[in-house]
Amino acid sequence: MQEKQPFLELYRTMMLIRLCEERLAKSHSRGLVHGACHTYVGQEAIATGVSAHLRLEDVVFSTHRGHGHALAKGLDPRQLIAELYGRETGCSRGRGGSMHLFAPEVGLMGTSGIVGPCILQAAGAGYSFKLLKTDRVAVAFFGDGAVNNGAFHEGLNMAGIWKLPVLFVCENNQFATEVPFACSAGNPRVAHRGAAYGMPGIELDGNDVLAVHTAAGEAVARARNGEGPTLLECITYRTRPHSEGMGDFTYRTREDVEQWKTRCPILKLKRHALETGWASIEALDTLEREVAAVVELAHEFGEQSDWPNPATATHHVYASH
Amino acid sequence: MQEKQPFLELYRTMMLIRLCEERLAKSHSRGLVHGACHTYVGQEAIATGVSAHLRLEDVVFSTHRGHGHALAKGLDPRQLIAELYGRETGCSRGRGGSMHLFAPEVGLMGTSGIVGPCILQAAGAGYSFKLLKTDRVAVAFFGDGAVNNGAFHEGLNMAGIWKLPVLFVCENNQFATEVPFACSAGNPRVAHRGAAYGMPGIELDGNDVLAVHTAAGEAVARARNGEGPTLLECITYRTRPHSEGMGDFTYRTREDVEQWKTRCPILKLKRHALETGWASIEALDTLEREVAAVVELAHEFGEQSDWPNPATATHHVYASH
Amino acid sequence: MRQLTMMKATLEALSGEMARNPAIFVLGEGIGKRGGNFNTTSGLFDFHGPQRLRDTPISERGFVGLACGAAMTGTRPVVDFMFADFVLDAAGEIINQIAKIQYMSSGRIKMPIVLRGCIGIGHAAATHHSGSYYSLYAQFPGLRVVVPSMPGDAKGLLTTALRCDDPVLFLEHREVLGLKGPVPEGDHLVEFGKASVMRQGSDVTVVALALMVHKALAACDILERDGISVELIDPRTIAPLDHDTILRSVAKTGRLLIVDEAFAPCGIGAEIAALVADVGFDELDAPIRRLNGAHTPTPYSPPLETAVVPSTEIITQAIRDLCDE
Amino acid sequence: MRQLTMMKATLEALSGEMARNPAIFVLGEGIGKRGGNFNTTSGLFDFHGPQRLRDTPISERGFVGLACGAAMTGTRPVVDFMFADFVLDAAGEIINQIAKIQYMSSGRIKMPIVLRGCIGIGHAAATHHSGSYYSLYAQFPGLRVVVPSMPGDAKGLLTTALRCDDPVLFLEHREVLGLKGPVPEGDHLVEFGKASVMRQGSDVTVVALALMVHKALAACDILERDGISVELIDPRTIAPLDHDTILRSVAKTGRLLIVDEAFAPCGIGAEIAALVADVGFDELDAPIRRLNGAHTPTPYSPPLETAVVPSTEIITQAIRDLCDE
Ligand SMILES: Cc1ncc(C[n+]2csc(CCOP(=O)(O)OP(=O)(O)O)c2C)c(N)n1
Ligand SMILES: Cc1ncc(C[n+]2csc(CCOP(=O)(O)OP(=O)(O)O)c2C)c(N)n1
Ligand SMILES: [Mg+2]
Ligand SMILES: [Mg+2]
Repeated sequence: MQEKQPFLELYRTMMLIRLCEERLAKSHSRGLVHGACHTYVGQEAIATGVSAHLRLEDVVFSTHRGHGHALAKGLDPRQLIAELYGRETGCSRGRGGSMHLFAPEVGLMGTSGIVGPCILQAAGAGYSFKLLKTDRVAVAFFGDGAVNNGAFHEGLNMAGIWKLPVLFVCENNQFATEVPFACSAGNPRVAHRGAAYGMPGIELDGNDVLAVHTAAGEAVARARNGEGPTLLECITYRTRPHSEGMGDFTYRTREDVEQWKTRCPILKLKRHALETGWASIEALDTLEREVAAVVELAHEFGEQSDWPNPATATHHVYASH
Repeated sequence: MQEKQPFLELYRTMMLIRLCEERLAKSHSRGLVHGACHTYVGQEAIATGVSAHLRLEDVVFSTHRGHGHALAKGLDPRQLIAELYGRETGCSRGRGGSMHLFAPEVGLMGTSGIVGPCILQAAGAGYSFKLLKTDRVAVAFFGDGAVNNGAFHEGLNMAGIWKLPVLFVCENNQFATEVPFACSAGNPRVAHRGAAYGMPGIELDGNDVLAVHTAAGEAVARARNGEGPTLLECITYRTRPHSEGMGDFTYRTREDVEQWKTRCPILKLKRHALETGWASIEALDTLEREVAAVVELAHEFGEQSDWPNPATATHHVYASH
Repeated sequence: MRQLTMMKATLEALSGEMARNPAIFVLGEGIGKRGGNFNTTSGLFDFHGPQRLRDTPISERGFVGLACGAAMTGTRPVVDFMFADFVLDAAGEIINQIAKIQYMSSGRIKMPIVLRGCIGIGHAAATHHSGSYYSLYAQFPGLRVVVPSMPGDAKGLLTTALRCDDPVLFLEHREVLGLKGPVPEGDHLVEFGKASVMRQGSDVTVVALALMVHKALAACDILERDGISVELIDPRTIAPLDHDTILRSVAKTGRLLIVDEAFAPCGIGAEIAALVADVGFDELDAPIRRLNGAHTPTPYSPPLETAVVPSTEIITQAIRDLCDE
Repeated sequence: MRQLTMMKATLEALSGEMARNPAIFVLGEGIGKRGGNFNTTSGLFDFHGPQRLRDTPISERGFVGLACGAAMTGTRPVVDFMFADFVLDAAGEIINQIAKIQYMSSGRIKMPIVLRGCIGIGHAAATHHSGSYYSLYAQFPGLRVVVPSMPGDAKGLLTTALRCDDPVLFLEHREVLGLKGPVPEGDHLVEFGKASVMRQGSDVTVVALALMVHKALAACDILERDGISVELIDPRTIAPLDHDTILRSVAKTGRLLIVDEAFAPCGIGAEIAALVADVGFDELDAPIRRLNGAHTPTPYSPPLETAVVPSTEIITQAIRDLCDE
């Protein structure tokens, strides 16, 4: 990646995620977002760096903390925000909310309120792609908490033995809700687990979008070439509470959070831009303003959208209606 | 283990298992054993070497291939055989059969027709023993097939992080039914998995009862001392079909089986006895005859025992009757 | 018509559909070269190879979840459980994912997946190889649940399942697998939600499933000699459940007995009773009766095992008793 | 009597029993220092420490299976699921192991384990945080299933559960957790299998569970003004189910409506209907009616969510309709 354009795209995507999340956090406290809302603030580099390599027809499976994955894969922010506001125009037509985002049109095959299944489903998509002899790729994004779950073990093993075209992207933000990963994993080095399943495991700075981008590029290429899956462990940190409205400083300190904020992935890329000169501060500011306008419009779109019709509450339970 | 007596005990236990199994195999083909019957022939050294270190109050959890574990833990062979014959005098009063052997009196906490749960239950027993501040130990015996199951991952991880007094004994007989382990595990070295869960993983010759005995002794001592769990991978081979009456030479060759028969754990200990002189051929023959008589009596006991009373079929569903 | 076992009949359906549709693949333990524990895939490996007949590790949750992802992305997995008991480890994937994704995606993702396995008491298989879980799955929206009793139906229903965009649980009673019956050649489809009237009768309606259909048929023969005319209905699919056929029959007979080997509480028998006690209430001339397997884990020993399953004698007596009400 | 929320009431039960019985420990995510997602263990960590309030990895199957082994060997685990939805991954451990081991061991091993978690629709929690699984568990022999609606009952039932040698599913409706009611001080036990008659009445019997009890109570008030006298029964435990209280009531009123937020097919409503359509048939003056939540995964958006749960208005109307039959 030598040209400016891709760098700017990464910047734009991270900024879009950040501003959407901040908007949603505000809306949550105003009661516009219903149910739980887990933001991706601090982790933007991961979805962004990985998804930059994905084609429209590649697919992504995600978790309760899935807004960033959805946007990075190409979900229109209007559809994201409208979904969280519970509107008919949302990507899941108001049926899903924050934890159940579906947009197969852009390859977002779902986020899930249950920890674990996304790993298995991505393996399944990989199975399809291999059987159908395409070079499509599937990605599972999941937290460190999922690593201790049986789905991780069974899913990675099957992907390993069958050499499925899958990226398993562990976003190790070091906590599952309030439990430190080191307390819940016998060996807290996730990347080392790759070996148990016969696949490469790579540990990265998840706050460095360029590092993520490079590693993901290699993993995607491996997958497309039929060389099988890769496990990426991206070390990161969420700088907002587990979910909006929850307390944050009983299990970690304000200092820790502030310290990690200085390692913000967006700031980091900005610094890189200014140091190496691929973008000016003005260009980045302009871009930020553009994105802010998009998010503001998306918010308005969401707020003005219709509620779903209660008479349709049981539609689509089966394929036949 | 320098004296003769323990060697002879190991020999006796292995012989008891072998002769019981051969008796049961015969009885199965005669219709005296109902349902499926998975014998332990070829793997006797493992249950024997491990259980030699266990006290009556230590506990064992096992699988579909559990006759050997039951006998090694001290189940009266009459109760084993009667159970498989479906009689009231069986260890599970005829409710269980081959795959559901329960004898809490001797610490046999159950064999299971489902692959996996024994691992979790042994971890749970370890949890009890730690909470109750005893130095009791729990053992899970399971096959290579269970290693790819989520229960393995979740159970070993919890035992690792909480330092539970548990032995996880994987009997790697290289096949799950007819599927070679190497085809179903991304990394077929089971012992290496210990590291993922923060526990030692040790690979052994599972046909060498002295090797098993030594390694299990260390693992049991670790567990009793509060130093946590151990994973033992015992490489072995079953020399009878997966279960009685099944074909055996579509997925492996007659030659392979014959070759492994020459590595019979009982023969191996016998050779050791004769080479090092801790027992004479006459002493071993006498012991074998004694054991054969015990098994013959157990068979007669089983055959002559009463059937359970059908009116009791729903007793003990709840604690209150 | 030629007579085939249920095993052969479903193999014919699967084999025909696999030839027709290259997106179908089978996942399960021993379903490759071995051809399935119950010969469910016998001979198919040689035609289609390991990608379409995929032997799995013992990772029930894993391969059910994998099948879910596959069904979402253009293929049509058939998960072969061997015994349905084993798949409780995958209940989360079935109930929380497979059943819900069509809904959550507003119908933009389909879920063409068949989950098949063996159910039922017999062969001294004991409690981990004998459960009947159809009523469990029938509780949840988004799933189709098929419980065939006849080889011909099994072929037709499996074919329908293999062309259906909804997830289908296809549960085959072990003691029925080997029974023979007429099976149409070639393409044969049986619609979901259409019960089969196995015997026409006027005195009492009996609804039975799986192996109980066969035992109830024997009871019908015995009772016929005594002049008791039984209408015997096999729902064949319990989700959807054919309300009309059951209600029409009760309107004629005024009496209803449901015979189900599975547990009574919150079972399909309760559902059918509740349906008739509501919509068919005015037609009833007698209490609605249920006959179920004993409410206990399945015991191993043959005399205990026999004691927990409704027998032809017990069914016969229950029908007589109901006619005397 | 003092008024406590259900959350506080069950905390009192747990805290009292943990003080009394050192073999009790709690397993779950965030139940240690954090005190539980729903404050189910609030404050207990400081007294009892990490061994007795054990924060777990996200290994639902694992820690349920571990609890099974612990219960077999001298301790008394309480598994705190947070949301009951998460525990479908452990269905195999519950149904095939926990429920069966007393039987398989001929009663020589006991299974003193409490499995508790939150159920029910509300708070726009959507489909992975709103299931009601009591009817699923009630199908299987070997399990006790408790569904409290009142804080006082919840305390008494949880205390009973914590002294019971059988495995108990204790399922708490999320929208009831914060409701207040009278709660007896000190030791308080409520026996399993004894329904609570919440209102005495003569025109119609209504059986309701969990949140629906509260909505039905509101309906009773409305109908009372119109001279319709409702007898409202809360079974409190559905396994065992109190047959007598329900049958006695129907004998008096001749009419029965079951109101259950959970899915209708093969649910507890069907079981109660089937019971009454059999044993209570002669007492019935009208069809048995069920009112259930819509048969669909729970939608997120508030207007859709509202549409899938029976409301006081709908309950009121259903009772009126039944009285007009
Ligand atoms: C199977 C399951 N168990 C528990 C939960 C409750 N829960 C929601 S998020 C969460 C923590 C997840 O941690 P991690 O996977 O590290 O993701 P993060 O929130 O840190 O992004 C838990 C326990 C759940 N959603 N699913
Ligand atoms: C969860 C589950 N899935 C499938 C089975 C069917 N099954 C019984 S034994 C067996 C193979 C087990 O292999 P392994 O664990 O290596 O033990 P071994 O038979 O070799 O001793 C299988 C697949 C089962 N009992 N439980
Ligand atoms: Mg995390
Ligand atoms: Mg093996």
